[in-house]
Amino acid sequence: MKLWGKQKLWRNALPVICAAMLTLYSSCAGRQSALDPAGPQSLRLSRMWWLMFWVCTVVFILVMAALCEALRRARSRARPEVEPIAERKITKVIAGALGISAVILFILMIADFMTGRAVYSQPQNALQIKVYGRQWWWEFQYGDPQPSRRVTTANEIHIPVGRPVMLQMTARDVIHSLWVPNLHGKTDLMPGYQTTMWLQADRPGTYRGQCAEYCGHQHAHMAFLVVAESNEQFNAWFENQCRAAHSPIDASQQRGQQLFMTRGCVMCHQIRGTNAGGRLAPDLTHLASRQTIAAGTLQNNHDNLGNWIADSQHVKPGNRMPPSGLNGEDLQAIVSYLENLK
Amino acid sequence: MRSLPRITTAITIIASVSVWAACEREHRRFDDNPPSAAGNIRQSELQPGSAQLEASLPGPYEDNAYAVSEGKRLYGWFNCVGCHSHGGGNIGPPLMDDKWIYGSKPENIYATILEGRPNGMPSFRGKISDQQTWQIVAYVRSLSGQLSKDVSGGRDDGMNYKPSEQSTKKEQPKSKMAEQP
Amino acid sequence: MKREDLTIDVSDLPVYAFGARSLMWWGTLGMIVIEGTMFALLIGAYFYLRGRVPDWPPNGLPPQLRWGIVNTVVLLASVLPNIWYQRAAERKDLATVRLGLVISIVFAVAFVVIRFCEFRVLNCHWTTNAYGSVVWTLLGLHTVHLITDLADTIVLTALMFIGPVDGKHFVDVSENAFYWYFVVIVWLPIFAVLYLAPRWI
Amino acid sequence: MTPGEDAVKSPTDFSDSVDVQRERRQLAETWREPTGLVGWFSCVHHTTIGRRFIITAFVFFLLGGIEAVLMRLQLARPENRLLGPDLYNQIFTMHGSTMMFLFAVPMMLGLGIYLVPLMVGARNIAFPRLIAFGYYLYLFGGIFLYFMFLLNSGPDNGWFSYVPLAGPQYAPGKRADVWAQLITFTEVSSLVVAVGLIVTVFKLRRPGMSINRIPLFVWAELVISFMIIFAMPTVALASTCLILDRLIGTHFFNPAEGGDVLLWQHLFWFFGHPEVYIIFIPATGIISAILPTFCRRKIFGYTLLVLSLVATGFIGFGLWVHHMFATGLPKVAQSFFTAASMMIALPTGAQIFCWLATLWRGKLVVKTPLLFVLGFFFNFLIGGLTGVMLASVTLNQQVHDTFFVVAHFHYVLIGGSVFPLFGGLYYWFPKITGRMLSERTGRWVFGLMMIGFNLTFFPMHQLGLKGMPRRVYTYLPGLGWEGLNLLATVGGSIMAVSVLLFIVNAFQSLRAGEAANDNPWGAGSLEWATAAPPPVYNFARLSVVAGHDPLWDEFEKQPVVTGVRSDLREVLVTTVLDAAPDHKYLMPDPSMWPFLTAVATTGLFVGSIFTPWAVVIGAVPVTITMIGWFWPKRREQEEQAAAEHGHHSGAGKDEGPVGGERPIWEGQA
Repeated sequence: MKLWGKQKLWRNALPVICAAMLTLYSSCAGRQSALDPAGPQSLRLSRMWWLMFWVCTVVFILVMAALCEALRRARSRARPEVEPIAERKITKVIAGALGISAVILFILMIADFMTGRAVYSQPQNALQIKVYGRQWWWEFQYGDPQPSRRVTTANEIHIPVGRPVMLQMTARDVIHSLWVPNLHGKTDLMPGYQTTMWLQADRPGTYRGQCAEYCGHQHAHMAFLVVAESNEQFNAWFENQCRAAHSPIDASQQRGQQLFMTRGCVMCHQIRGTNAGGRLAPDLTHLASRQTIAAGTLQNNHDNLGNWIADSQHVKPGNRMPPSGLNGEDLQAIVSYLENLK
Repeated sequence: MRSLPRITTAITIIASVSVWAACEREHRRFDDNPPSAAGNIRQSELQPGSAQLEASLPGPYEDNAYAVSEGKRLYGWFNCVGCHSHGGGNIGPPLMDDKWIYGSKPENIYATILEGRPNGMPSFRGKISDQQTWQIVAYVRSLSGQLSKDVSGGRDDGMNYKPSEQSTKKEQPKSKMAEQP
Repeated sequence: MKREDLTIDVSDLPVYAFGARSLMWWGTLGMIVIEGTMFALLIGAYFYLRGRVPDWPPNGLPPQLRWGIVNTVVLLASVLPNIWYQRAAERKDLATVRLGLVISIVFAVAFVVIRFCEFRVLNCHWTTNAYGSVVWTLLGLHTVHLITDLADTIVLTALMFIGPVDGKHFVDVSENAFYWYFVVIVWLPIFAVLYLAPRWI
Repeated sequence: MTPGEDAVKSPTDFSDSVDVQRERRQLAETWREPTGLVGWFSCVHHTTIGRRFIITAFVFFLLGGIEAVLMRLQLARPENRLLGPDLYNQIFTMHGSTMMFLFAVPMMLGLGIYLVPLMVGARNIAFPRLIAFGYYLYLFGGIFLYFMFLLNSGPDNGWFSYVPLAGPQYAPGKRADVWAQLITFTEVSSLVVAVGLIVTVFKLRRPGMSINRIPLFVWAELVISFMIIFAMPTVALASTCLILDRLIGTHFFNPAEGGDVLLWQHLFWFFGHPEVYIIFIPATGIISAILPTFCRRKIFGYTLLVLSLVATGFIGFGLWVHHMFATGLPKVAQSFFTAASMMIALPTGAQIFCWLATLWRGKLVVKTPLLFVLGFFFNFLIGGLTGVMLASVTLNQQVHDTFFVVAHFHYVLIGGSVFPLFGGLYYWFPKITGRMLSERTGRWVFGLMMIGFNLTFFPMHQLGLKGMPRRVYTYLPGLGWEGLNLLATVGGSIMAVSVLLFIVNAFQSLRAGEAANDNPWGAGSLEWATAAPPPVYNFARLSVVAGHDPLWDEFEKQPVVTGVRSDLREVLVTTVLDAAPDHKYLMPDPSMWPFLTAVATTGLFVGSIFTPWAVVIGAVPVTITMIGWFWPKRREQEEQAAAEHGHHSGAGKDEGPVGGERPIWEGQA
């Protein structure tokens, strides 16, 4: 009866814990998962994780076994044992256990150094991209010898599969942290510092990244996409990005463009090929070619675009885009204009 | 020990009372629609004399630190710096002194931004929202220490060309028309 | 079980003691360690910031030595009266203690005055740049210690003149001297950092 | 087994002769705590102040818990609009700051204030007025924070308050200053308490309690007191710099003017990491106090345990950079900190092994306190192992700032610290209140907390690995996070129930709980040698200590110290190493001044958020109150004179410890 509480406890807790632990194996896949590596670095990091995981699990089980055995003995015996000879024996056991722990830790440390060497090595012929973290979106600038081809885009980058990409990063306002779990760990973007990291995707796919350093109201909605695709697709995409924006093709779009130029939009946004030259908000030259809007918050489709322009503060309270006050005809016009910016 | 509950209850009462008068300074107003001052703009422009007398519409963000800081950001974003510099003035008149050509009251500044003024001040009507305008108004007034110190902003994270707004001493605005006999 | 069998009679022990035997000494030491840590960290911050910019001080010239040196001399000299009245306190020689305290007050006041000259001729303002900020903070923090210990000494002196003085208060006097030594010793690294480091390192 | 069944005969029972009773009455009169409202603010006995610390800290624990529940509700489903970003950010900041600065540290210090003097057999703590001052500052700091929170001025930059987000440009208003000033309040409070504890342990130990006989809980409190003294000034300095930046425009953290944003992180984590051990080490002390009692044997490996405590204290200062692995510091430096961070697993491991050995060789008596300790083993081991994972700079780059880290440090802080704490509450409740907590309810509390806790935080490991960052007020559907978050929320509510159940249990016991005898568990340390609850003078009979479990070491046969006056608040001061009687010291009387000084200081602190002049103006009342504090009152004068009267021969003369090197009592005993 004395042990009722404890037995009940184990009966309840253990299955739950075990179930929870098992879930670790299952469903690691995902487009924002550290355990679904898509690049050489995240692959190494996930190997490191599994090494750690197994070592720690074994240690955990061993210690728990020792605990249970200790409890079994301590329960059964009539009076405590204290005679010094046995105590000294136990001291030796403890010394041994400590020694083993030290060895394990040392091995893990070595493993960590090896992983580090591989992960931080400098890649060859990397694609250069400048990254600027801003509250609460990402600005990307592709490096290129000719200034005309230094494409600026926002919240979505395309990279060729198998080619390393070097990111040179800094923050325009507060500290942010760039993290694409499927490709690599995170690195901070800090005002006054220029940090670098490189990524590489070994299989095509769309991987989601998110800001990992608390950066204010909309830290939760500061995501972006990395689209890894074949070289041809990438070049096609890049060529398209180099072009100026498409001009309106019908009356409604005409109207939309005119609204864009006369209303607030032009104060912050840039559309290359028009006289909208704002550099304070995402470059919209090829908005329609992106999968998401509002820094990975909404799917880029007709309705979302409309809602966002009409009342962005409802979707992302505190973000820097003021409510446009547009509605009805005007809203439709401006949306149709933007949807044309492929 | 026995008086501990007494004390705590007293504190909670004080606290909950003060919630009613919760600090306007700290509200983060993301999307509210401040009144468009369109009504008395014209007046204060055309008949400044009377405008001085009549009860003037207070700026909605005079006590809101968040709005002031947003105003500061927009002041930079919309390139007010280009002409007014960081308040010291250059092409445009300085904003941190006590001289106010078109009046120092919130709605005067609001009108100035919205309608523009002769000799270069462009009109931002339709370009920036009412809320943004009022935010800029609040910031511009903080430049000459018109707002209370706990609302005005501190130093910038950047080159500091002037003392921060909260350490700017309050100028007594002299409107140009006011100077006329 | 009778309690009289084994007893340790401590009724003859003194009711106060000087130096490391007394609680006060340990308390003071605790405060000294805390503030020492504070100064050490601030000096650390000073060199950290220095490492972040190409030239140091950023605006070129290091602070003038004159007042700094005068200050250091005064401060070092002020140790003597402190040693003097501390010894006297342990002898419970009230007259000497009074005199020593007054003298050390004079020294402290002189130091505070000179310190303000020091601030006046400083080569920067705290809003100039990070260098100015850290210099002012370092100097300011030390000044705060000076002033608090000065006030402390004044109150203690008043007590020595007015109050009925017990042995316990002589302990307080000697701890006061102990704290003053800290204020003096901690100044030397600060002086080196503020005045010499920009010149020599 | 009913409590106290196998309890040793309490020493307070067999000293019942008439003169003893007279002495007790006189002691009670001498050490009496003042009553009434004014009296309430004048109390200086460590049991009173310690109890206040514990209760206040527990209240803040509940507030922080409510905030935690709110956060879990917000995160229960994606794109939830229960709390907006603004409120959520305030709440997660309040939660962190409350739990760290207003619950964990004060709670551990409160336990220390209450127990350390009892465990070392002193009649009061050193510098009791300073301790009282520390309490009021802490209380006012907490009230200040929550008052501002109700005014919608709650800090919203996280408990780490990184610049530039918390700097003048990006944190308008006074929210960030409120946080920074809360730090000042709590740091000053912790620092003065730490000094008091250290001096108590060094100078006020019962004769015979040489350095190698100090109870492990006292060792733990000693170690964290030292850590506080070296760690807390760092964050106090950092928050001061932050306030200066925000208020008078200094440039410590402004890159454009030679400042640096990483300086903040270095300063903050140089405090922030030791902070974790400041919270964890006392918990190990609690375990080392509970285990021997319920294993009915001395702790195994006393020396090793002490050494590992000290080692942890030292290494704890060498790991702060592992909170900054994502900032791209030089890789060499990072490797060093990886090594240090892994090394600290060794002393902790040593402790766990010693406890296992104690269990292994003991005779188990299963009571609620022990259950919590067993729960500790399970939870803390998980937390410790994930800690080893986080020490790896490479793996850290994946899981840093994700829910994996949230899971990790909750396993360390709740599993490693709060579980032993609750064990400790069940263990010492009888001593503090004179009533037993219900064993039956206790087991329910434990069971629910165990399940709730693991349900809440275990899924977070996986959330982190699946890419969910920390400090997000919401998340998008379709990333595979919904289920786990819901699970965590469910677990959170179970945990809340367990805490509520504990409160019910506590109130029931206070009202109609089974009365506890002096030593219900039959424990070995000195606090059980006095009545429950302890009288204001703690001990009438000052028996010499002959081992690190005095009550198990033929306590009744030990010699007794006489000659400490009972008509004055006189205590015996002993030598640092072998605790030989050195001299006597007159403890201060109750006084209102610490309270008044705290009020004045509060005025200064709060004012200085709004204007720098508050420091100058506020200094005046602070100085006045401090003079009032220091200036001897007539009564004190008389007592001091009385104490020193008749000792003119000995007084002041530096004759060494009585009996020279060999303490007199060794000869006699």
